[in-house]
Amino acid sequence: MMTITIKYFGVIAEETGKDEEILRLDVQEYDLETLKKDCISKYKITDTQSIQIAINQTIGTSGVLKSGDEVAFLPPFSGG
Amino acid sequence: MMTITIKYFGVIAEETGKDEEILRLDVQEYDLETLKKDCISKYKITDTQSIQIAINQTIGTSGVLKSGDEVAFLPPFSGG
Amino acid sequence: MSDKYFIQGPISPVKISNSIAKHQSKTNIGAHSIFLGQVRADKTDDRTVAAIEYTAYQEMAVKEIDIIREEAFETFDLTCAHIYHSLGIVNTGELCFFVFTSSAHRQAAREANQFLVDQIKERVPVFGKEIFEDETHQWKVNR
Amino acid sequence: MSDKYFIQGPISPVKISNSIAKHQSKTNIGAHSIFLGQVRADKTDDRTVAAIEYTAYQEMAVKEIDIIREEAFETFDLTCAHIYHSLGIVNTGELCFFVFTSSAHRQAAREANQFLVDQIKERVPVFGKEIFEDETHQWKVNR
Repeated sequence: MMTITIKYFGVIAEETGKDEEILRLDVQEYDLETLKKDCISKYKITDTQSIQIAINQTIGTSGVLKSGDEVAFLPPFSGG
Repeated sequence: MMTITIKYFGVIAEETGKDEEILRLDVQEYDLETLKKDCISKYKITDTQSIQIAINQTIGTSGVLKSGDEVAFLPPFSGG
Repeated sequence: MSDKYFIQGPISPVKISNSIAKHQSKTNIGAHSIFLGQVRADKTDDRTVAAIEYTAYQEMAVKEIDIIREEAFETFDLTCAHIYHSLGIVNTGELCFFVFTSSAHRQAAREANQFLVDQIKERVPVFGKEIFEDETHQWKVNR
Repeated sequence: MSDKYFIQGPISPVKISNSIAKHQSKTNIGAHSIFLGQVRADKTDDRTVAAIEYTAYQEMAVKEIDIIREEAFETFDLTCAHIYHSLGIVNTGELCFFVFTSSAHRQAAREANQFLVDQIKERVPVFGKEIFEDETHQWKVNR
């Protein structure tokens, strides 16, 4: 049993209709690419090119997720 | 009869002991170089290399002075 | 601690003068550089921006600003660096971003300020929603 | 009018926040850049600076700042530019120089601010007398 917290921000949160969800998965392995594909198709996220994904608040990590990980879907930053 | 106002600033005013003086000269012609030489020797101004002289609030003009001119002796600027 | 760089709503001019006043006891400082971001009433087609609503991935944003701030102290001869960004609604004409750097000399204060502003805009997960006067909106993109 | 850029004594933080607040109705502004000069307690041999006393050739200084300000507006896409310099005694830790530029975008505000600060330091006849704690003094030289 694997628990993954997913956070959505900005235009992506608007498209998913939620800021956060917790996935409870009865799988042995779940990698980031699969999670990303699943979410994009489930929520029909439009701007897939510009999405950055952070695992546990760090961008650019990839590979196999472990239970307890926090995954964030981030649209382009526009602070300042 | 020629009237020239001379203003002194910063370390130069300290050396001359005055901020301003008015020269009344009974001469036909008085040029800036002569005025400068006269003041430097009269007041024993030490740092002659770094002096800038403004005529009527403009630096870099030279030549013959006319009655009513305002001449300023300026040490290095140190605002800010 | 996740709100150490974030303020709810606009940044008030009084907060800025208070920050400046706090540095008057630091007599090794010769120069302060301040950057302020203000919300513009930009027009898109016939709609005019009335406000920006800011959200952030705060836990990550705070970590990233911490790192950027450390990089600034390593790179520039800084005495102080303070950073504040608004969350929530900031109306046009109000301030949303305040970066304040201090050093013995002006070049370090200036360059560090530019570094912080540019890096924060690029690397920190903050999201601006431009709300138009007609209550429609669009998501801001930094250029 | 010869005192339009000059203030007797230190520049107060409240003057700065008042200046900032005045710009909140200008909704074409997106970025403010502020430079503040603060008097440092520099040491020379065993003497420590307690204050700087500023004097200026005011008629010329005002003309020259007018010219520098015009050059800035010609060169950069500026909305506003405000300049204040202290005259008389400014104690260590107090502010003596305030340059405030505003633009739609940060680069113009920043570059114009740097231009104004650097040109004013170089071209405007202001003279600082560093007064030490023991009441001796020396004339400041900009580096």
